[in-house]
Amino acid sequence: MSGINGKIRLAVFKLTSCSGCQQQIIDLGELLLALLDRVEIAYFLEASSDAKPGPYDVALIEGSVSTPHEEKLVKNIRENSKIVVSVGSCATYGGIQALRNWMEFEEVKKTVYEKPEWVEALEKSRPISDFIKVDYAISGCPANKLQLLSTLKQILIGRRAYHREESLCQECKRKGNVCVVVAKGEPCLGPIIKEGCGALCPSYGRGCYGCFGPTIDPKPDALAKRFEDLGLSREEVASRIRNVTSWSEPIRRFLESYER
Amino acid sequence: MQEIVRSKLTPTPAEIINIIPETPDTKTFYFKPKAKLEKPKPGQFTEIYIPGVGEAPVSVSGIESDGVIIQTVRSIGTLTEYLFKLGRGDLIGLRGPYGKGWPMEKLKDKDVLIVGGGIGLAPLRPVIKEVERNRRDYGRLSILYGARNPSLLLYRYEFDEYRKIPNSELLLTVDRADETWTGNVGVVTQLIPKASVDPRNAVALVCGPEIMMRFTVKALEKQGFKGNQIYLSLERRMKCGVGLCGHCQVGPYFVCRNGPVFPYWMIKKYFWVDQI
Amino acid sequence: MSGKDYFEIRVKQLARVEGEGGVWVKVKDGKIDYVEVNIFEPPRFFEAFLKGRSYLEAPDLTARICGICPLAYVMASSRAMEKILGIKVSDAANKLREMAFYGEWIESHVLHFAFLHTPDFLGKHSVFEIAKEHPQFLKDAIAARDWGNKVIEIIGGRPVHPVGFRVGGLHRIIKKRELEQLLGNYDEVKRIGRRLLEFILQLPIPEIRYDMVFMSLKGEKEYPILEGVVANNLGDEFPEDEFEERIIAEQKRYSNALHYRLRDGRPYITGPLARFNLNYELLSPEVRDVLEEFGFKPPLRNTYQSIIARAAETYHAILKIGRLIEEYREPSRAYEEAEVRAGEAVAIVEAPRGMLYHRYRIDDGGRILYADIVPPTAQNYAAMEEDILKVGDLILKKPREEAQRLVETTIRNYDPCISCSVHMIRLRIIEE
Amino acid sequence: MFSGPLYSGGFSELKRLFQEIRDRNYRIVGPRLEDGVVRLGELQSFEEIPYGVSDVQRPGYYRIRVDGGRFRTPLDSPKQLLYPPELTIFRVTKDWKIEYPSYRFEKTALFGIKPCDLAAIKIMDRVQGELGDEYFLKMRENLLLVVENCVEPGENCFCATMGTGPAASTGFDIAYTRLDNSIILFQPGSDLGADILGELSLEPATPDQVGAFRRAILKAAERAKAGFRLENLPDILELNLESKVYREIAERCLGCANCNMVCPTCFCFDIIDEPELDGSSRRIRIWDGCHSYSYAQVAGGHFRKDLWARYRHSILHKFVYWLRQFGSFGCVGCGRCITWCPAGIDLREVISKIVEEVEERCRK
Repeated sequence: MSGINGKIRLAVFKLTSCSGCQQQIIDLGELLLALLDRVEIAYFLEASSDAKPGPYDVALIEGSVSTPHEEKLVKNIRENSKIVVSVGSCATYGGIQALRNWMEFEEVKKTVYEKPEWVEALEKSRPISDFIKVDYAISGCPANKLQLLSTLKQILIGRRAYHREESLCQECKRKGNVCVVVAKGEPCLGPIIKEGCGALCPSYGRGCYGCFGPTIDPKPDALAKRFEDLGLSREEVASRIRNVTSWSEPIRRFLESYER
Repeated sequence: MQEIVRSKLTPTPAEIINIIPETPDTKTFYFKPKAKLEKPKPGQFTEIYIPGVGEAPVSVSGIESDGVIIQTVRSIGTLTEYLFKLGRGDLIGLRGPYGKGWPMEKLKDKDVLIVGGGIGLAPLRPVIKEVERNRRDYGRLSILYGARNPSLLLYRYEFDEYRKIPNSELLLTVDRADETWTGNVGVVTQLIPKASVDPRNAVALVCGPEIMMRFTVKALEKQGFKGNQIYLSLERRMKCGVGLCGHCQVGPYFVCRNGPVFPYWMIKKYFWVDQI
Repeated sequence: MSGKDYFEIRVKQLARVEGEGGVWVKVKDGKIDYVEVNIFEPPRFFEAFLKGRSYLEAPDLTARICGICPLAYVMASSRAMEKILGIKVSDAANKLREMAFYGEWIESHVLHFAFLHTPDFLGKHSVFEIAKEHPQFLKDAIAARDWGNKVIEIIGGRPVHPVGFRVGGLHRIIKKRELEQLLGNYDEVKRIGRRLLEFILQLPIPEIRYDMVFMSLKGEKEYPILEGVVANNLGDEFPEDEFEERIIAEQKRYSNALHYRLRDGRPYITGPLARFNLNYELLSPEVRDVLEEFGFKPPLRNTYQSIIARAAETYHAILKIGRLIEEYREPSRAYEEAEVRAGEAVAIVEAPRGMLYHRYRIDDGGRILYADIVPPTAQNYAAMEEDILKVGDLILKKPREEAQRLVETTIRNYDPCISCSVHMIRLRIIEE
Repeated sequence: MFSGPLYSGGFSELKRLFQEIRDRNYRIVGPRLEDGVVRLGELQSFEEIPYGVSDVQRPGYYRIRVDGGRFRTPLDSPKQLLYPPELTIFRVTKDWKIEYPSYRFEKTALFGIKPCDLAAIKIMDRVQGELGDEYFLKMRENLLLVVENCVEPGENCFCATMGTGPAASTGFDIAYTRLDNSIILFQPGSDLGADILGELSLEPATPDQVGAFRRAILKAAERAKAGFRLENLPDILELNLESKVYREIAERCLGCANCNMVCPTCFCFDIIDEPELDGSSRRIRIWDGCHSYSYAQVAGGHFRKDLWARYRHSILHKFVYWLRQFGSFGCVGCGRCITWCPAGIDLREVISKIVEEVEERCRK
């Protein structure tokens, strides 16, 4: 609580990402104004050009580490911040851009750029926890704004932040959705993906594609078998599971063994 | 018709009136409830609540006549970590007391063997106090207490008092000694053969980590203790405290409602089963 | 500074753009000689990892290019795939897409003009500072964004990376009564749209006039959003499929985003200003009334006035959504399907900040073989650089701090959606 | 299985029954076709009940057919209504004032629920007891229960094994049985039920109809059986706590807890404390289940870290512990956990295998 009037000094940083998670903060709307009574936004380039130097009480980091510059930056943020929160599936798992991690990097560069040698990027897009200690991780693509706010509220009162990380199925059932696997034969990653988004995809009649990342104890092998039973080829199964949070540890481990 | 639904899971505010540091991660709190709570019995627990933070079941380690409840807490989870930041005068919430405590009526005229491991001594402390208070009602009192290292022993400031209780003994041990330690080294079960109680006419009250309790039961049986002479206080995730939320089940029992203290014979069937 | 070949101001950050970038200005003989808009948003290689994925995944995956205007990506990729497969989307689905897309315009435009750009004109760091003098402005801005977001949320599940859309239409049928929730406070929302526009029209906006090339989609009967022909103020009009023939792309060493120009090397502007100028007559009459009340006449000939185009389009979007809800009839099917076949197609939609171009080739199994995506911001780089050259005199005459602000404001005229292409902006003025 | 007098009528009488209940100012909740499934929802008219729609329910599989057939257990159980998935318990202000939420409790008729779901409500009554959840108890006070007996159980039904169906014997206000498309037999189960039925001035069922009713129910009972018997089942399961079947099933189980969620008797909940910006905070109760990873987790420990142990607990709770806790099995044989398991795990098979294992061992 080192900020003005005993407020928490908050900094928001962006690494490799789409800005969608920062957008969630602005999307809080009225709640953001209420939050500002308790929080001093010391650094948030998207919202204010008044960028104050650290140290910060809380740093929210959106985006994955995918350049040498970001590697330095995130270490610097860690040194300057009491609490570091990785916000969203890029920061927490490496993000959608980690789909390139599964490919030959030189090929990847050549596909997009005429002069790949000019492109400065790390071979892999990685979660920030690969580089620094992260105090809390909020996943989601994008992070859910209410979950993000809830984390801030928990930090504000000084408690350890917590969210349930049980299967999306539970949230889906609480919401009263019809299971798309059972009623439509539609592959859905819900059983291995954690709750938090509001079970959106099944609410729209489609299978979850996993943007919130794996539950604490996921069973991707069992799910893959089920997908095969539904008629998907192994290639299709792998492709379904290799999505926004493919670089999360459990999914990565699964895919590595499944495709061997 | 619009109706207000009053939950039974409502805490009573209580003021922290004293805090005693015990070990690096353990403190003893004195709570004075703003409204009268039922008087806890030894071995019962309360749910300690902090708004916006959560709740945790904590056993009662002392009961005072003026309604003050003494509880020893280890900082290990969200709630307890937060509780450690509070000071005198701060308010918390209490629900309870809940559960079945130690079988005090069954201890009458019996030797009492207390076996505690680490923070497990906390729920046993009211038994010691009770035996001390009504000394003639009970037989020999033997307190066996162990911790991982000397700095983790609770209530060290009271040990002399325990030793002064007539017809009693206090045997201590630590897994790892330091330079200050001159006593026993080893696990608490090693003390069991040394306890000078008569297994034919004794009741053993055990509380500690699950693994320690397993070894203790084995050691006690070796001394001739029967299933109805051993009482264990179990730990589970007692979220509601009243047998509604389901989390604390061990076999057919709700630890919060049917326990936390169980006679060994009652839970024997499940006690040795992995992850039951 | 004599005795040195150049002097340099390093402006570490240009804030209130959605990301980071830098501007590098080289001065020779007291005149700006060379400008680089320097982007250091890390490359994300979408076009590479799209290869091999199912055509059905293109909307969800490409949405992730930008958290500010994901729907633009959803729309462009869906439409390209539909063209390949010959799918005709139902009228209802089209209406829902438009509603949601307009919702995104509101969300994005208000974010930009209220949160990011207005502070420039009022000499403030952030909208929160403005709110002290103009509390209603911030309130209105928040309410308008909330409403825009709500539109997307109802139709697509969430405003950022919505899940409700798919190739061929939507994943589920949206009930009319779900949409009607949006009309609960509609009169107030309309008033808010109008108030925001009026507020923007009263900002002190610099008067600088010069010639520019505007390019945008042009609508036939409606203001363009989902489709149209490509047009510019030079009188050219061509179908979206010809875009690549008309435009050249170059990779710059200093930037991860490709730069685009007309074939003759001239930069062009895409975005609200271009749309506004090329489609003025198609704006809702209510919007034109307000503009004309304040004495504005098309075309807007000043990139600083792009903020007006944004506010006008916001009000237009609010009006349009209301009309679309009224016209909406629930379809019998949520989406149309067609047999998968190999093919290639192009689609251009109007993202909030300009033309968004997608081109895909898929094989007969529906796997993506090739993807090319040209976001609007990349198209605007050359124009941004040109713009700074044009206001060069102003920049050089001002004290350094003000000069920086002016450069920043100039860049922000384009609402560079940095995530799709760029990052924080650093100003370096190098004097030789 | 059979009790009480039977009265005869048809669809028009059933409709009049619906109307009569409505006229008595009940909100009516019953099966309706929505989101491509039959589920419980508020009914505005009798016609909303999808008589003539049938469902195919198999392990991990559910489809609707409009073929003049019959539907079985709807997706939702009465739990959805009586024990909502998410409920605010209270709000506590900064200065420790506790504010309780208020809810609307209307007279509600559950129209056309199945005997298994009736049994589930009765089990929940015992689970909640007087200690129980206040919301549940208040909802329960206002409930009118109209049961539709099953003459065509589905593939996943095993109410006959669990002794909860295919016909309800007690605990309802009114039961009806669709013998075929023209004959419906009505049965009062309470004074209120008799009073309501009285308004329809029905004729007593003919001996032929009663005979047909008994035959239909007995035939249905033959179909609604699991591959195991309840006799000694708790003992058998307890004899085989270390069964390898649990570990085998855990290879297929996803740990998603869908089975917990759809179970009409699963009552476990988690509590969430949400701090608010104004210094107040909320306590919220949400459904939880023993398949949840965090279910048996405590600060600094975990009592059922492995999925097989969580799966075992769910079986033992329903078929062993429940009996000792509440005096009945915790399973009513509705088959929802089988239908809605995304992995298609069939509880009946699991139990049968464990039983077999023990029998095998006994033979040796």
